[in-house]
Amino acid sequence: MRMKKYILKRLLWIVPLIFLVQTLLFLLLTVIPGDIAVLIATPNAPPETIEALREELGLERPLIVQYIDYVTSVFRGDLGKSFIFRLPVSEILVGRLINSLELVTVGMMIAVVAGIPLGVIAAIKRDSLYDRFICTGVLFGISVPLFFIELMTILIFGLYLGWFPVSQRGGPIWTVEGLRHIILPALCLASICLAMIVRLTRSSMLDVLSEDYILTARSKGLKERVVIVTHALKNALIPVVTVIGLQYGFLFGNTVVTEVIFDWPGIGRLTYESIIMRDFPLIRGAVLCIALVFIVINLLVDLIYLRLDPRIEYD
Amino acid sequence: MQKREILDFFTKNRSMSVGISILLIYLIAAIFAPLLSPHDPYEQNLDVRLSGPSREYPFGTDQFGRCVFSRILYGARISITIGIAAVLFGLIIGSGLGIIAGYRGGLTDLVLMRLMDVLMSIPALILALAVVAALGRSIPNMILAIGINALPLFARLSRSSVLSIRTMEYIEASEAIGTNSFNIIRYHVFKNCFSPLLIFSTLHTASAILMAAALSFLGLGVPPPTAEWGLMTAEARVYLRQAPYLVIFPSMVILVLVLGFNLIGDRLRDMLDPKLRF
Amino acid sequence: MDLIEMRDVKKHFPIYSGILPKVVGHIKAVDGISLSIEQNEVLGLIGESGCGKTTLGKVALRLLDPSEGSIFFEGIDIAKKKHDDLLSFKKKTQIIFQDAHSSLDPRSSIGLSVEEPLRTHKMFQDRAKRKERVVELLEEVGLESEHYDRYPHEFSGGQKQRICIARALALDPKFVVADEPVSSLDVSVRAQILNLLKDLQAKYHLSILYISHDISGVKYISNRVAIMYLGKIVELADQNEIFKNPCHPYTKVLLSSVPVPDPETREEVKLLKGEVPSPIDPPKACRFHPRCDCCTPECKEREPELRRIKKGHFVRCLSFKDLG
Amino acid sequence: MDEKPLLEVKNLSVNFYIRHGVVNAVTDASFKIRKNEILGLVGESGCGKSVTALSILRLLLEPPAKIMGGRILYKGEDLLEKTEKEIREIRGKEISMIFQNPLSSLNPVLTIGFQVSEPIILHQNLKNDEEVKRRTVEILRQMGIPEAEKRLKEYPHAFSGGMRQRTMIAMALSCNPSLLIADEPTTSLDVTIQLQILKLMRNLRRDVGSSILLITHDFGVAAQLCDTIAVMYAGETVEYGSAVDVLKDPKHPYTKCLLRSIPRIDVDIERLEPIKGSVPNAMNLPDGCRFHPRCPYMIEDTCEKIKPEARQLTEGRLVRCHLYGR
Repeated sequence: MRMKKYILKRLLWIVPLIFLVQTLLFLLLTVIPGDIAVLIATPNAPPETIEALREELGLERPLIVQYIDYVTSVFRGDLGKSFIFRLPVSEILVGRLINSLELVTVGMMIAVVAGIPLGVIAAIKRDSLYDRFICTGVLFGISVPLFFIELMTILIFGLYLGWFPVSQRGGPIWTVEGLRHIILPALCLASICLAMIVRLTRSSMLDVLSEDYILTARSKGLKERVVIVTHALKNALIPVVTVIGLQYGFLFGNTVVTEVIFDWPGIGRLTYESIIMRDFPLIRGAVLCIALVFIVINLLVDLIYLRLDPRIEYD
Repeated sequence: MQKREILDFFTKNRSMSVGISILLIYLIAAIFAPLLSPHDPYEQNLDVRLSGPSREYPFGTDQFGRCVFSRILYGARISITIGIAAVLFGLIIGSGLGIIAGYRGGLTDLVLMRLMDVLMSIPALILALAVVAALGRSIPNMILAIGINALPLFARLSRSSVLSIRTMEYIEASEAIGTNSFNIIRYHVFKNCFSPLLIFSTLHTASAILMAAALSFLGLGVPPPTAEWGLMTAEARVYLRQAPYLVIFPSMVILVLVLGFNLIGDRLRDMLDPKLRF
Repeated sequence: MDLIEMRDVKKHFPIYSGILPKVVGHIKAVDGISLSIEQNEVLGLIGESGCGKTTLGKVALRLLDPSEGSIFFEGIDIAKKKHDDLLSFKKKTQIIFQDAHSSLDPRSSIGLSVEEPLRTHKMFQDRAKRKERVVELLEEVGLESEHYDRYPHEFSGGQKQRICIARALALDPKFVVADEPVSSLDVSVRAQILNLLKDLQAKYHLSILYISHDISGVKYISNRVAIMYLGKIVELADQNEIFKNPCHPYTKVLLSSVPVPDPETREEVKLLKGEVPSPIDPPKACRFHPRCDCCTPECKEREPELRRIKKGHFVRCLSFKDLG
Repeated sequence: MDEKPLLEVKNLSVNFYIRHGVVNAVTDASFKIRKNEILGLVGESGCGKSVTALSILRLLLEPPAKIMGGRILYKGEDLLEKTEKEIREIRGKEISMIFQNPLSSLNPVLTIGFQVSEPIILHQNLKNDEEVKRRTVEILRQMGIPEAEKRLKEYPHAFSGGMRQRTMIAMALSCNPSLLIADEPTTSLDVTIQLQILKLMRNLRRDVGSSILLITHDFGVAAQLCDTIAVMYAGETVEYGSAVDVLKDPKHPYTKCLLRSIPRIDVDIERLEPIKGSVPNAMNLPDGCRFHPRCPYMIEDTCEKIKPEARQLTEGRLVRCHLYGR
């Protein structure tokens, strides 16, 4: 009962949150840049052209009217029309978003599947050679610029060895081509978030292993494997799950770099291109769309969190 | 501290000393760049385009024949400035808001933290891109774009430290004496928030530098021909096969600087506040 | 003369719930307590965890604002005063907490901690004089002047509690609330602190509200003892009276539950049935009735008053028949 | 009296190697427990009593801990020489343990039913889930948990302090162990609940015939429950004897002083006599007798230099003090 209320509360907060994000984006991408018509017109365009553009974009209306129009139309599912593509923004976004989700999710899965065991091993064998090795790896993982890893990956696996294609999406992920295309960008993306997950799993596991209930479990005569898997891991994963949610956002940000480098037709590259081309409706739409996805993912993570931790207070 | 003690400290904290040495080297490079660099970082010499490392050009030359080593030295100024300034921005404004929210509680807390939620609900790099898209490319705008992302993090951290400090009995003891809120914050809260904020600032400087590099790499940071590491890497991308060193040198330089901050931050955390987790 | 008198003091903590937070209930931590403490008197307050004794102590010092009732200190009601007007009250009252470790700011030196009250109340503006006073206080509680510049982590638990006591004494208070001051200390150190408190009380004619669940400790230090159960005082009497002649059924069970360090007096003691009910929704009428062996039908109907059964001995029980 | 002991700890010594140095947690602990006996191991915090208990089941984490010497004989076999697999067979089945803080000792994310049934599944050859469940409910009911069957699916946080400790005891007793080690089982509980738990343990000895090693800092609890008492100070057992002897006629100055320094409910005391100073730091223990800096009976030139050995005064009564030298 209380859990349902909590979920409802979380769902209800999404509406004002989206509204506030919209407001922020409106301020940032409509008010601050000033006269968008001047910005997107060719440098020496005659005043009449700019005037016509302004008319077409509805920029001559007072800001407050534009604001209300923007906010309400978004809730109707209308994100405006792209300057450049001359198409409704929402139409452009859908396919791109799916491509990005695919890339980010595969990356995240790699990071989780590899990261949690590595973190657990490091914690169990604390201060051993394994632990040192893993910790050093983590330190490099969080310090290396993503584009460096990616360029080196392209250089080695793509250009020198030629094992994998290094640009474009190769179709759906379940096809061989699709898999071959996604493997390098997803691995690169995973590597930066892997470090965070390993580090957190390790420290969280170390905390849990020093708890009294682990002692209780051992005192029952349970095998060490059972103690670790049944008693420790479930507790240790609670903070890790929260961080996975936040890391999703981190990956969604960094996927811009990945998509640009690997020429991946996702929403990150779209955002980047729309910024370069000053396609403000498209920028607004893409950023809002990414924010929405991130909000939803965080909500899902919170729900998983509820399942994991029976102690949770739903306030 | 005595000389002996300082020496002792550094021999016992190897990772910390490595980190500090890295920072010192970068600082020296940044401050004395004009003295240390063998060439003018912006001087083009098309005769020696894309030539590998040599005695004359320690890190080789780029597509315009500019000395990569000199450009890297000058680049240190930009990266360090952006990293530190962005974190200071987040630290001062963010932790200020966090302390107010945590100490006042109630509606103030609710409103401030919900606003921070809004900033948090856009992935960091995307928000930075949006800010740059709105304001245009320049160093101050980059600082702002990266600093805004740090705001909610610092606000949350300082708020939670304040909340945990507030429950401590020494705050209650101080209230029992009749000390007013202002003095309690000044004497007790600040002092005890300090170490988590210091640790987090150091670690976050590392991410700020990485983010600045990513922005520049995307061509949305500083405008060319500025000698900036991310931008240099981006420009070298086309020559990846011919001249991989053009990518490797500036990237490695970023890696080592970020590593330095992370080493210091990690060690600080172990020493001051082993329970903290970022 | 009464130094502090609480009249029908209540402290209810609201519980919020719902999407737009609204109050759905109250934790009735302190639910109508009248208690007075004379000058130069130690009143022991005994109760099990969750009975509201700590809340009462904090309300008495206005560290928490009472929901209802009045608190007279030296004849003036301070229950409704604004916080800014409480400075002179706070100067005369002090608190000592259970956990000396967390009641000292880890980043302030001992000197700085002990002098905080002096600074707050702008006494001894002269630095040297102020330090002199702090050193005097440290010596009073059995520490040395060289401890002035040290930090809390360099001290043992007992020493930290001494520092807290020094800080509490800095302003020459009249009334001190001691909330479990020895519970977190080693057994062999407890007696030191108990004796110190006893000596200082006698020397400065302090009034102390001594809150504890350690019944033997309360017996040792108090002049009068109050027993608290679920937000209410159930029995109040002089120290020797209450231990010799406990009248409330709860008091009887509570006092007999204390294990005596004498292996030859092992009696089969009556166990208390059930668990402590929730202070959110306490039992109607007598709060103890669901667990009481002497429960009569009347006990489930009518709320007993705290009535006087002999001079200075008060009991809140309907089934108790005054024989004397 | 000469019956073969169930458990005998002989000159146990345990160190912890931490970053700042070496902690001598236990240096010389010796005591024995006979069948059906309750032994109280009494001492202040940091005296090494919990470490001793953990060493018996080999539950100390090595490193940082290291057992430096001594023997722990259980039914005549040295537990310290057993393999990991052999000791696991003993844990929970032959010897089980309950801890001080019943909340942190129960796993917050696993149900009560799961946690209690774990040792049953592990150590008892029950045929099916049905039987395991029956046994789980039965043991919980025996420990006085109302509506045990309904509560199997609940999580520890829904239980009150007393109920949690009952659950812990149920878990420890589910396989009818020969020895129960109870590490401060009532310290975090209120007196009325403490009484219930003590009674539970007394019944356990009566009904099941288990021996109990009760670790406590409270002489009251020890007096009410124990047959024999071993007093520990700074890693050493300083006095050992029957409860009546030790509490009525303490021999070691530490026991004497400690008994004089505790307020009592049954006796009116005008003034307590505290022990001076504080418990020594286990990283920097005094030479000679460890109690000498605080001892009112200190013998010059002897106590601060020579470490006293445990001497037998009468049958089953040992004291480690120079005052009782030959």
